[in-house]
Amino acid sequence: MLHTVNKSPLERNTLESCMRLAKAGSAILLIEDGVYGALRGTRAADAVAARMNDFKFYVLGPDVAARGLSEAPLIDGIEVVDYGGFVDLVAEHEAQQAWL
Amino acid sequence: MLHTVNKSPLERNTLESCMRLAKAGSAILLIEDGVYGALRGTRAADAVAARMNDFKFYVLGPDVAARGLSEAPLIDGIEVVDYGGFVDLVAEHEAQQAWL
Amino acid sequence: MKFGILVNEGPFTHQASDSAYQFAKAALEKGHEIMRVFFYHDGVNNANKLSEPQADDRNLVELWGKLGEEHGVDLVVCVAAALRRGIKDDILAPGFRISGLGQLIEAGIVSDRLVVFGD
Amino acid sequence: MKFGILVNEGPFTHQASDSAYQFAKAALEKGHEIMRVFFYHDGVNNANKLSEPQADDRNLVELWGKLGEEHGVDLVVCVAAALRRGIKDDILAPGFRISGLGQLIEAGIVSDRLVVFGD
Amino acid sequence: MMEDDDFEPEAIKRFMYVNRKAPYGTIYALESLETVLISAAFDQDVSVVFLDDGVFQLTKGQDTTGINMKNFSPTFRALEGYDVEKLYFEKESLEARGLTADDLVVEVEILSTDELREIMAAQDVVISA
Amino acid sequence: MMEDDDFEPEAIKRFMYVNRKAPYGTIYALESLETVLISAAFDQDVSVVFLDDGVFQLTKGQDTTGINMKNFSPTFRALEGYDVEKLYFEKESLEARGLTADDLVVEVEILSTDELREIMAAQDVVISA
Repeated sequence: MLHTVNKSPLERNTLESCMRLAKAGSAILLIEDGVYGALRGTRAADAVAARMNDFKFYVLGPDVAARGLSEAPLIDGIEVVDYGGFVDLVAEHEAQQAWL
Repeated sequence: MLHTVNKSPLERNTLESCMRLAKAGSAILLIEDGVYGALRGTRAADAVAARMNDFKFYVLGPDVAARGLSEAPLIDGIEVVDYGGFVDLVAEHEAQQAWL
Repeated sequence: MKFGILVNEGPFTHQASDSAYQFAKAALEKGHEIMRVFFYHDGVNNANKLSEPQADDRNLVELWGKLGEEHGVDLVVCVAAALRRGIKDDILAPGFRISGLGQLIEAGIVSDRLVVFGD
Repeated sequence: MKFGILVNEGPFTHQASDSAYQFAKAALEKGHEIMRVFFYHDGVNNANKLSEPQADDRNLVELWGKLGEEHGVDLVVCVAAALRRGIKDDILAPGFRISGLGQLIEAGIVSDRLVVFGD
Repeated sequence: MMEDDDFEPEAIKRFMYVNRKAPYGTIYALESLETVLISAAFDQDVSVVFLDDGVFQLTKGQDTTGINMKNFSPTFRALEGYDVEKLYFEKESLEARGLTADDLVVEVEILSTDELREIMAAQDVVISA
Repeated sequence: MMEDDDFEPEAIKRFMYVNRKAPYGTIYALESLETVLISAAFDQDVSVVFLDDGVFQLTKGQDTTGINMKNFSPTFRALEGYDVEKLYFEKESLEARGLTADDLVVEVEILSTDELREIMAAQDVVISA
């Protein structure tokens, strides 16, 4: 399953719920305001870093760049993809679940 | 100042931010999905109960009833008002701040 | 007392417009004046006269329009927000007018209280 | 691969429609098929042809319509959600059609993947 | 509704509707329910999940007269008649909100997070709002 | 714009714009900024507050070409020319997001929660989105 999360973990419980209910081995792609969840050094970062062995995390590069975070340090192991990479992730997984 | 909060504290940080930044003596009115913050027994209830001496809490009755909570136990000291009471609260305070 | 109201969301999707309407009605019943309701962001969609809710649902576009006409409430739709979202004179419901953001600031200045409803 | 897309939000207010559009474009560039984009909830506002963004802003209504025409993408607006919000044939942008929720279920059945964008 | 040439009625898919939002504050709960009702006509394997604030959608005693909106909670009781029988609630979400099965308008299956996780992972189409 | 009979230009009010939302994910940041620009013409006492995810609105280096949206962050630098000089950031919100003053496109006043609380309590009109 590919999970997409588009909400800031500093504002809502969306990413937290996704990580609670996603099965180990799932991919989690952070898009839109969800990309703040990929930042190192925020109050939400530890919760993500703690699950790096359970999930493969991706973050959408164009959304990172839009928010001025292209040079901000991301949590180790999070892979940056573009929209083409987003398409590939959907194709590679059997289904997508959007956490809104 | 009258603060209005319309978000569930179980989903977002809105009520938490309101309580962090509202001055002691302020009134806080919970409306729409914010009324879940008035419930006793939820994971968010302790944070509200802990501030009962700092703020005067109100909750909008029609929103409570719509959500099936008319007979649910509310946190002690929270006063239920109707839309007319909402109007009175706005009139009694020098300004309203909506926490969205 | 003289109230101004700001509505940030369209009808149906968020409760903001309903809450604002119920507040306005209650304020008028208590003898207060609503000098203006300003519709901003998706709030401009409250003025779409093509809106046709199911028969057993409330029709917020009509409710606002009637409130405006019966109580002389100035219903102002923000022109910039409306253009973006395709709310133009062609589909503007009776009782509403399109104008600039200055009308919101003015409402803040002139009214005794500006009350904000949004998401 | 054959994709279906669900868009739950209108243009501008939330990024959902932008993200869905960028996704659709990238998928087509990679040789995939978009069999349908279904617009639900406030997503129906993406089909309002009166939308007129500022000159230096993107026009999502036009972008979707072009994508539909150039790539044969079926752009379907949910009739129930659209009636509520006042999106009718009078203001329906070229390339879109209004139909029932069954078209969403069918997209889920027929496509290899249904991808959801919302708020 | 099924004009597409590629449509194969024999391909039954697992459709899951995920409800994470409270009712009335936003329209998602109501419009999502409309989708579930329509989907019943398509003979797919349909389940509906309530978690986080979505569990509030089925509280007993909803009375919307004061907010002038339509009370749609009775419709959940009609789902069984549409052969939509798999309603799953997450236990943790209920407990975090001080709710129990007795507070809900219909009998639902209350699952642990672990149980729900397995079911969610096995879906073909996940529709959330 | 000031046709109302009751309009008294001498009554200066304290207007505060409160930004708690991140940019681009929703339009509130952009449209709220448009309001601030208009308000400058009315000679009121205007201040703009950024807290919670609102602090992300002013990060340096925003490049929106990849999402095809308008980068409005440079407009914050123009606010001074409109005599909108009171931009307040909450220190706690910045720190929770790993940001410092160096990460922002304009010089702003960074206040403790206690300081900001006093300023917010003294406003006549609070506009939030």
